[in-house]
Amino acid sequence: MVPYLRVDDLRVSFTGSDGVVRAVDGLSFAVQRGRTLAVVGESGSGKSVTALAVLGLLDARQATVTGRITLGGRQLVGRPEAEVRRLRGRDMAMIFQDPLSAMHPYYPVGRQIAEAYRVHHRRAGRAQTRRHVVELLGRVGIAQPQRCYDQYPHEFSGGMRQRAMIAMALVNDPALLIADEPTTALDVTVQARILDLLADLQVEFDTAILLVTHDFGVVAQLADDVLVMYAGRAVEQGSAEQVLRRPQHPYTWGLLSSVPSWHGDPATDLAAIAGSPPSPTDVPAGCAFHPRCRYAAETNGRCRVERPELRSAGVPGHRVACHLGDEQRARRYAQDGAGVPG
Amino acid sequence: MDGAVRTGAGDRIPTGRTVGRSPGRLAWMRLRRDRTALVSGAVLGLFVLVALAAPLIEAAYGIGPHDQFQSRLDGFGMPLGHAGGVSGEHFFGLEPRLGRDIFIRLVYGLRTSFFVACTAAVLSTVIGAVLGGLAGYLGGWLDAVVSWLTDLTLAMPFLIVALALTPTLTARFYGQRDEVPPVFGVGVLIAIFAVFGWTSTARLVRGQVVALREREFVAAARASGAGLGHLLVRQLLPNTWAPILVSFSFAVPQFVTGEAALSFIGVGLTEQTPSFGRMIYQSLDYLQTDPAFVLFPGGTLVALVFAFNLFGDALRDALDPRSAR
Amino acid sequence: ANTGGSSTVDTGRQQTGVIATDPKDSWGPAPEVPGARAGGTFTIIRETPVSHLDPQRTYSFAGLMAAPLFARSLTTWKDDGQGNLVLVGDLAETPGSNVEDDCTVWEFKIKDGVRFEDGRPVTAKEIAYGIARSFDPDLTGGPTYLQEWLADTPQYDTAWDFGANRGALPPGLTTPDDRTLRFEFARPRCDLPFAASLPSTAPLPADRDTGINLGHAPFSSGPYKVTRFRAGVEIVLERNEHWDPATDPVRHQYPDRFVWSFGPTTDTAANRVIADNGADQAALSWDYVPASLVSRVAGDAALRSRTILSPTPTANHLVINNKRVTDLRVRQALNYAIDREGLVKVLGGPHVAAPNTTLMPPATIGHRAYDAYPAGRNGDPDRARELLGGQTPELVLGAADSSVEQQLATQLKGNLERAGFKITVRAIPDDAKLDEIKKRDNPWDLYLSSWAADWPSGAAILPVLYDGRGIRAAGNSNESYFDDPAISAEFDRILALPPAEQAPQWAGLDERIMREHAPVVPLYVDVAYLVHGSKVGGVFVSSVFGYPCLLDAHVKP
Amino acid sequence: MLRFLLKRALSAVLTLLTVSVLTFGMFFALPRDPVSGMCPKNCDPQRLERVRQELGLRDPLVDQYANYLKGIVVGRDLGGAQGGRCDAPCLGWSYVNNEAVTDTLARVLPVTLSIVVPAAIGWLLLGVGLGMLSALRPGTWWDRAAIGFTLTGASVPLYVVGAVLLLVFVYTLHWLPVPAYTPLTTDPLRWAGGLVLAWCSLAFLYSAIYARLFRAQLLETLSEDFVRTARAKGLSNTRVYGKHALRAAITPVVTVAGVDVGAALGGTVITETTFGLPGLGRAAVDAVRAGDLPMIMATVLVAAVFVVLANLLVDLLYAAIDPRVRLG
Amino acid sequence: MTAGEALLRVRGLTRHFPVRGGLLRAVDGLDFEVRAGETLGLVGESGCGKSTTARLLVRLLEPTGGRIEFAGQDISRAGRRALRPLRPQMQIIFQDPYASLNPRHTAGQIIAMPLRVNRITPPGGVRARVRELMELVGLDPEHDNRYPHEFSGGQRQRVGIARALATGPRLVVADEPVSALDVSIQAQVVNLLRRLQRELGLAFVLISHDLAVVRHFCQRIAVMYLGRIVEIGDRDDICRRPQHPYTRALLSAVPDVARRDRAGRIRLAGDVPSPVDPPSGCRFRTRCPSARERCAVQEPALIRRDGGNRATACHFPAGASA
Ligand SMILES: Nc1ncnc2c1ncn2[C@@H]1O[C@H](COP(=O)(O)OP(=O)(O)OP(=O)(O)O)[C@@H](O)[C@H]1O
Ligand SMILES: Nc1ncnc2c1ncn2[C@@H]1O[C@H](COP(=O)(O)OP(=O)(O)OP(=O)(O)O)[C@@H](O)[C@H]1O
Ligand SMILES: [Mg+2]
Ligand SMILES: [Mg+2]
Repeated sequence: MVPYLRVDDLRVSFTGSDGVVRAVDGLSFAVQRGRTLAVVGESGSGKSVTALAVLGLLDARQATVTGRITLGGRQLVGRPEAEVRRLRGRDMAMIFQDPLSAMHPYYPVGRQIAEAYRVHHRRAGRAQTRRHVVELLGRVGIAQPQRCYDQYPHEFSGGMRQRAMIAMALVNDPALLIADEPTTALDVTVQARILDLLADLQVEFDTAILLVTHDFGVVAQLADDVLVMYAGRAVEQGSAEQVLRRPQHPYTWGLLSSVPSWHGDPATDLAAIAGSPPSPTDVPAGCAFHPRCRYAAETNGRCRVERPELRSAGVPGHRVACHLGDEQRARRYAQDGAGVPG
Repeated sequence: MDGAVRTGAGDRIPTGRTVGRSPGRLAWMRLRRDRTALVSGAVLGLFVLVALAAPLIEAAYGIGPHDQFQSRLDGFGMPLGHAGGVSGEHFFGLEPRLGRDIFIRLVYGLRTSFFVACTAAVLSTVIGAVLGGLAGYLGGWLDAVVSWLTDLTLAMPFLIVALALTPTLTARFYGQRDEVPPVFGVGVLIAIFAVFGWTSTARLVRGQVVALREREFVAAARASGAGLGHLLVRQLLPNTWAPILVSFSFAVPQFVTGEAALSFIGVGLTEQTPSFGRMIYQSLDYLQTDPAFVLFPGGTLVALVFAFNLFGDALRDALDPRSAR
Repeated sequence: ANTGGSSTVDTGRQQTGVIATDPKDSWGPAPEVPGARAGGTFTIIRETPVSHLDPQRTYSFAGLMAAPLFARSLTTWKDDGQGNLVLVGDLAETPGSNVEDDCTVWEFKIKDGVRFEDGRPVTAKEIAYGIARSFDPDLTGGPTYLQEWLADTPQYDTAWDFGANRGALPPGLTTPDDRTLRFEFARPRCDLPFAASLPSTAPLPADRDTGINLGHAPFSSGPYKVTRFRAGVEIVLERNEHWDPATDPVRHQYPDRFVWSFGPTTDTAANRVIADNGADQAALSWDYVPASLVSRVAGDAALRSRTILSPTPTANHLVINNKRVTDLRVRQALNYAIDREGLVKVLGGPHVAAPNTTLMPPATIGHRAYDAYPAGRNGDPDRARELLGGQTPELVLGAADSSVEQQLATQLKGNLERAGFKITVRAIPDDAKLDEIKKRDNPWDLYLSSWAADWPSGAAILPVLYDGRGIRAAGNSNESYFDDPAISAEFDRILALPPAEQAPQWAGLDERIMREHAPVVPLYVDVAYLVHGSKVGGVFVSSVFGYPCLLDAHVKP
Repeated sequence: MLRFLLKRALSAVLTLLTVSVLTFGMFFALPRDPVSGMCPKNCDPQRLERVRQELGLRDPLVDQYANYLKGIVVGRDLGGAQGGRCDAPCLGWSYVNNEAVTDTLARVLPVTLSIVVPAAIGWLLLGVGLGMLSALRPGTWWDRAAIGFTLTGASVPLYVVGAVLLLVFVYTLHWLPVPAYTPLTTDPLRWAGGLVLAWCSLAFLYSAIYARLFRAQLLETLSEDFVRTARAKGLSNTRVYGKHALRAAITPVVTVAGVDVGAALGGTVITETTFGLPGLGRAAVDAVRAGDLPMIMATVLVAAVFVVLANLLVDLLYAAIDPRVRLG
Repeated sequence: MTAGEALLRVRGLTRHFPVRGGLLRAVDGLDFEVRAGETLGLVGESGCGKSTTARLLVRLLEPTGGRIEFAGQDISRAGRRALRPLRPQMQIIFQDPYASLNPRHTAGQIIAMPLRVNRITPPGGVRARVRELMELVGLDPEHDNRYPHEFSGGQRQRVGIARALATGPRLVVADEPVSALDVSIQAQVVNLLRRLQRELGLAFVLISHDLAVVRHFCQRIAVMYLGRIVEIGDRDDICRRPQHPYTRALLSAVPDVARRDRAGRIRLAGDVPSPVDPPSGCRFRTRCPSARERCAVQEPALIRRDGGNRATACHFPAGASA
């Protein structure tokens, strides 16, 4: 099956006063309709930039985008802004992280959603649009949608806002939905409901979802496939099952074991990754993770000079960018990856 | 707990003793890299230097600000020669009628104007910062009072108060016969500017402090038992330097033109004190008959204010790199 | 480049003035103005509004020059703008008859055929009522000569209460019949014919007295009547059909209307008139050309035919406070120290001011030029220093805080310090200055002041300014606080002479005061320099007041 | 909403009262005497004193002030020398202009209004337009030109701008008539012709400030998340800028504009002086010069009323623009 | 003071904020204790009053009602002066590692601040103490003259922790100390806190919305809902055998890597009601799957049911032994 979204060798760099930031550095992935790809990684690893690059929302004056982004067969990079614009909202839509700041404070929520609808349905009448939006608001679980239509974002609770945000993204039944940390701002109980909603809607609309998050809990619940990013590059890629149960990259192990597990022993310390993520302007040479990697020493310095490419991790569909050999990794994982649920 | 525990995650940055770069130093470095800032700063420096060195310049130039050269005026009191009497002896020519040398008067005028504007800017900024800071931090009735005072100050017509106050104060302090030292007129001007100029700084600082007040480092200091003084001076003040500096840098040119504006309606300094404002005000009448007389003081004023504004902009950019002009 | 080749201006012409003896002089019609034609709108642009047109309250120059258009007075000046003045009867058939020849009783015969704007005749009653009305304390602002002379006290309004005596006449004023008006004074008042030329003798029927509101709608007896009064903006005067030229020795009725337009600054007004566009072609800028523009206007040959240059009777002095500066030699030194040429430059040149060394301005009847302390054109600091004999008098010069006066003060300070004085310039609020220096105990040694007489006679100048017997706590015209019994006695002597004989006597006394006492430093007289549109004709500068006279004004085709 | 209005109105009245008290006090401390202007020559001190008493200038200050306030609310009698009965709102009698102060105001206010209102429209449009132009193309030639313009505008004082405009357009090129005020109703063309320079110089100055302000504001808004959302919806640039960004960025401009217009309506002294237009500002200055207390009080109060009203209006507008500030 | 004795005792703690619509009951009658050396976790949804409680405990806020006893002393009404000697004994750590450090002060100045304002001179001097503290929290002491912007997020949080430890407090209130940090850093900081608690014997009140973190760190856990505690007890009781329906819902909603199915989850209907106008009776009843009539009428008290350490405020607690 042809993936709906295909990204090949995406590179995004910003030129700022402190030098060049390679926010995304050679990223490739694909998402099919009806499936969810989760992009995981720590803050600054390039997740949001990837999402924005797909939508073509990066400011051309600041960001340089190269590579190929193919959406439903159309290559987007380099395409005229006007054409990309027509795809936005209809073929691909986005749910933003912070719904309060992502909505215009001065316009009623309903009108903002209606506006998104009418860009792509020029002939839709006012009343019809309203009916459509109200119905959608109800569908995403907003009680009293008629009343909420005319309320302002600041009058909504966090959960309602995020739901309205989702409604705005879904108003044109997009084929691709990009969700950038859709639940980080929310409480656990609300988060759970939003995730359910997303899953249900995906089934209904056969949407391809690109889910950006740093929370493995969320990944576990929603994702079919997972892409782990570190410093602008993919370090591991595979199905959710593969990545979560048998992670191959030391960074993924670290991430997984850093999360305090519900089943872990509270008496033991968490297995934290030492050090902190690299500064975006000063990414280490070789494997970007090597200064924090416990096993970097085992490759005779190769990690320090050579950048590992993404390659198959033995299992089909599961790929990893690490210089450690398969057995080496297996051994280490058996030794130290104990904290990882499995 | 004598240093026994020292593990923790090893995210130490393996360097020797480093020198912290304070936000102030960073701003300074940014400023030094900014070409506009350098140029405008240099121009300002030159102006300041000229103002400070006025007596030296007078000695070198050989002409004082009160010397008259009426023999070089025609029957109408207009300067003879080209462009308002510009010559090797009189760089910028002569004033019509009284026949004083424009250049040296400009030099001294610069001195007066600078002094007035800078002192007034310092005062108004201090008043504004103190009132704004207190209102912002303490809130409540004090905030209400300060904001009402702001409204009141804005509602009081500045020019009219200035016009009314100057003679009253003169009579109060010097009776009717005593020599009124130029300092007095300067003082009154400064007072007027300070009393009317503080509102924008106060607003700015208040806004800043209100935002900072909610920041957790303030709460941390309070939780440690810090008093009002510590909070205002040690915690909040260092974080309001940027807006204070910027508003200061914009207040100075505003007062320079303000002094001129006051002269324009006849308040301000007396003929005795060479001042920019008075010169410009008097020169404007000669727009048709002696444009050079308008050009020199006017041009200098515009250059000065322009440099100040440029510098202020650069300063703001440096202090807040996020702001786009 | 400015090479300084400026024109020299002759402003020192001689004033000749007489009181008409031939009754025919007092009758009309006034001689036709050459080239004049009827029709058109004549505009006068002025910055400060004329706030009212009530003849009994009128005292401003603009008001005094506007009044003759709609208000006739007992007497008036026949003026050619060249210094030839004749005082003639206006409402009266003659400029008054000195019944007892001692100036205590005066009679005026009122002309037949003079009418108000509604056609009713003007009689002695209406004139008397007008004078009575000027006793009303609510009607502030006008001249007070007649009131004070009739009541024989400066507190005339307590002596005779107009409000309580409506319908009656003040003491000493009677109308023996409809055509006769009779003044009886306790003391000789030889200047009455002159005083009667002020508009306070304008007639008003009692039933037309609207009190303070008359100022916006005066009741006309002249060739024009006020048809529109928009306070502060505009005054429109249009022809009065009931005016009979045959009764009027000085007035004409050329333009269809006069429009006073207020608001534009002096600069704006001058520039508008110079630009000479549309309605401004028939416009006169009332105020003198501002000093900063003089060189441009005077330098423009094309404007020559549209400017009027004339000396005025306003004399400016550096007044010495004689109560403080008691040393005659110091006062004389002050006189020597002044650089009058520099001063004129500061003022804007000969089109603005003409140097003067006499107490009375040259425009006074019988004036004689002299210079008691000849110091050349630029002053004689050495002579002054010599007189001071090595001392350094420290004097305070009080100057209004207006721009011009501050500059003058700066100039004078320079002059005087050059001659060995130490001068402190103190600024006095502009509007308060006049009152302050009129206070007997004012704190300054020197101040600038000017005097414009209400009629060009020495009697209206010297006794008013230099008689020390009348010095009071405040409100003094004798601003030098000069007080010398011998001089005062001379005043009494000359004042009792018949008006026609006084002129040379005043001129002699002028010089004597200067030489013996030097109570002031005469500086300069104002020069009127006016500019008007290309269609303006017949305007000249009044020899009495120094402002444009409108009686011959007309709009050229 | 009503409570807010009441509270604001109360504070506004308090401000106005304080302004009037301060002005009153200040001008009585002046070494000036309004009465002396009433008899120019040979004035007798006793008569002056009588006039002062008649005018109430010898009453205790508090009584005079109370009387003044009473005049505003219900009118009062001023005596014969001051035109008799003076109906509410009575602001007294101007000794200098010889008319009721309200009449003077009625004359000078239209002038100031004629200067300020069109100028304000001009400076707002120009300022917002320029600011938008440069914010939408940051770093380009347009932007640099606009920044240069705004800096110049902020650096050249009004009296210099005015003088130069006069010299060029009136005295040298003769393209425009010498500035003068003609009522709009009399002749709209002459009205505009006589004021156009005043408008231009005011607009030049203020639009500089506004362009600066608006540019910064718009740039900040453009980096806001909701603008990105709008673009993600597929909206055209016109709509994104024209609707979403503009509305959010205009709010602070409204605040500043309100205060500026309010202050300007109180008298544009410098403009009026430069162009010789007889507006409120000049009337105020003249009144102070002449020590004409009733006129001073009136001009100060009128100016204060404008400022206070403008502040109030801005608050209301703010609430209208920003639903988050709906006042409770 | 022996372990087991309450270091902090809170009774009926209330804090109301006057807001436009009326009174906002941010904290509305809390009762709990923290013993010396013990850690209490406070969990609950956003807006339930956790931060307000934290600020009340260190008296950054004045309580509207109720009592706070610290080391046996009532501090709920104490003024600045009365609090002075106690301030060094209780400290607070904040969520936002950047906002909680003054950007114009160096790390050294920040850490020394509590010493300075309390005029404490530790043996060896302030500087030595600062270095010691920096080592303690795992910072390079050489970095004491760096500014906050020169540190990474985790390091900044360590500076904040070092500041809190400067005066040697007995109680540290930590308001979401790790929720702003990256996953990998979060673990480092949690480990650090655990170690400090262990080694210094501090009592902690840890506020978090992340139950997993709380479970990992705290011996006792209190669950808040709309300004009240709905359940409080030992960690294992709460995590394994939650009785209050809200606690149960909360636990079931915790996303867990190991649990991929969404089946056994309790879905709560609707949103948290406004604290300005809380529901009558049991505050949770509007969203409670097992609410009955009584819940709307009578407010359930926080009571111990099974004699253990756990108390629940519910009329119909699940699995409680009768
Ligand atoms: N407009 C920009 N200019 C310069 N650098 C940028 C810009 N936008 C993003 N970056 C940089 O690109 C890198 C990747 O940023 P991105 O927002 O994609 O991170 P992220 O993975 O989404 O992190 P988070 O979890 O914090 O959202 C960061 O280092 C960031 O500083
Ligand atoms: N100063 C204040 N004025 C008015 N209301 C306030 C104030 N501080 C807090 N509140 C309100 O009190 C309630 C509890 O706030 P609090 O910050 O304690 O919640 P929280 O549990 O810490 O939430 P979060 O998890 O979002 O930090 C909230 O509804 C909040 O809006
Ligand atoms: Mg992101
Ligand atoms: Mg909180």
